[in-house]
Amino acid sequence: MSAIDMTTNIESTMNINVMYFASLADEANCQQETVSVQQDTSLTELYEQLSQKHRFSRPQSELRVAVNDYFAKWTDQINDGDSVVFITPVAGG
Amino acid sequence: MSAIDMTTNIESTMNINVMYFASLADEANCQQETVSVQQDTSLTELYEQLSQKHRFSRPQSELRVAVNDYFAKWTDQINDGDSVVFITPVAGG
Amino acid sequence: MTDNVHDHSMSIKRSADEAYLIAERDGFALLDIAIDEYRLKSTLDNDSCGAFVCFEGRVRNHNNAASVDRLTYYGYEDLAINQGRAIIEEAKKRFEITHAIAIHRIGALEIGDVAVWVGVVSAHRYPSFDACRWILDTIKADIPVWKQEYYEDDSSKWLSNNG
Amino acid sequence: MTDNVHDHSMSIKRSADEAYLIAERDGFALLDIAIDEYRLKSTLDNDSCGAFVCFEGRVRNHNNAASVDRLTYYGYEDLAINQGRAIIEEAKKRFEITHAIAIHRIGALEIGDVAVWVGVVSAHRYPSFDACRWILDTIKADIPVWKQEYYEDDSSKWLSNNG
Repeated sequence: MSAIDMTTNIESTMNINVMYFASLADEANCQQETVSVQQDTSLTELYEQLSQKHRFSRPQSELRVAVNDYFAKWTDQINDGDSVVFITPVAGG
Repeated sequence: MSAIDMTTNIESTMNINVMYFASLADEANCQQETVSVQQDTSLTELYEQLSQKHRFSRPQSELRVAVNDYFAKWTDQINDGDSVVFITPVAGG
Repeated sequence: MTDNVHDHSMSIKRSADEAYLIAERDGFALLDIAIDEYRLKSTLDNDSCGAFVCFEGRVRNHNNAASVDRLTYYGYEDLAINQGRAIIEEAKKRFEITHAIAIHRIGALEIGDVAVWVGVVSAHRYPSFDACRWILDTIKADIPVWKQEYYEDDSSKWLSNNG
Repeated sequence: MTDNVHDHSMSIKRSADEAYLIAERDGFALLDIAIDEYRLKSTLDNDSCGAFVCFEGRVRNHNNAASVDRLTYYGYEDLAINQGRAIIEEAKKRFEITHAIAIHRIGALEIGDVAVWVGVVSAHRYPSFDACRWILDTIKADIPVWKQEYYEDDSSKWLSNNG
């Protein structure tokens, strides 16, 4: 069972708001979505699941991740209600 | 006889226009003067003579020299009608 | 690919005045209209500062061999502001500077438009040069802004600062 | 010491318009009124340039421990223009830049006034930073401009950039 699917046990899941930018927004074909994942899902697992769903072309190794509008480590825990953004290589300046 | 004095033999002298800036203008108490010196007077000799006349406090070693509005070497020759400026340490910027 | 998946990153949520206030207070903001350098510069006036250095990054008419028509910058505003604040704080620790401000523009830009502006003031000159360069490099490395170039044949591509 | 021994070095022989034209053509001039940065900057606009770096040297309210009231810059205009032209030419050889312009102001300046302005444009960012700094350092080392600081007690002294 994919962790993205809604489960019947509400206690064991958390809702994560995922925003997409740049090529990930193109590939996901949306700006944001709220996904329900199992408690203790890691950021790495979250990206893997969403990558399968949207067929993202970039491996996680090329990305950074932000949680609640701050850069985070891939090993940081996420919690119900958190906002997560996967950051493709930036191109400012 | 000082080379700055007018000599009777007009063939053997040259007129040099000397402009003064910054502390040298204070010490010379003028902006410029035309001095008549012997042919083949070097820039070093010219500064030495003017330094005696005006009691300049800076030794030649602290100065640069410009001839006809370009920096010159102390060993460069000067000619009748040349304009010479002794350049104290600059302080722009 | 539809345009609207990028709408949220082509404009800022705040007003331009709010963005300038944030830039003045925290040192960094995104803006979605032309950058007013004189407004930014005036916030850096300081009688104790003998040096002001600024950098403007402008849209070039070429990139590598290709002829660029226009480009669009996209930004993740809230992360950009948080990360920008951290960059300016770090710059003030690393360099003997009095103040620094930077703004990055997002949205559709034309050739010659200023995409990023960085200004630094300090008592002496070298810290302003060093800090301005470091802030710019760090913005390019860390601020979540993306860029798509459009070429004469109407093709476009996503660019990246690190290869 | 009378003021008039410095009259010839407190103002330029040319008009301000001529000075700007010389700066635009040769890259350097002296000016005896407030520097119009926007005028200088506009002469550097170039669609092939992604980078613009500028430096402004402003009169500080202090130097070392002393409180500075105002200062006066004196210049040897014709040598300054010739030497400035050589500096800008050399900068264009040393760095991958498209153009550079610098102006040094002379005469009586107040705290906060811009004494020197250097602007550089290039395709990429580092050459503009490097060239701007090098031009400024070389102006400070080689351009015949002198400066007298006036302190609160009305005393003054001649300053030097190298000790």
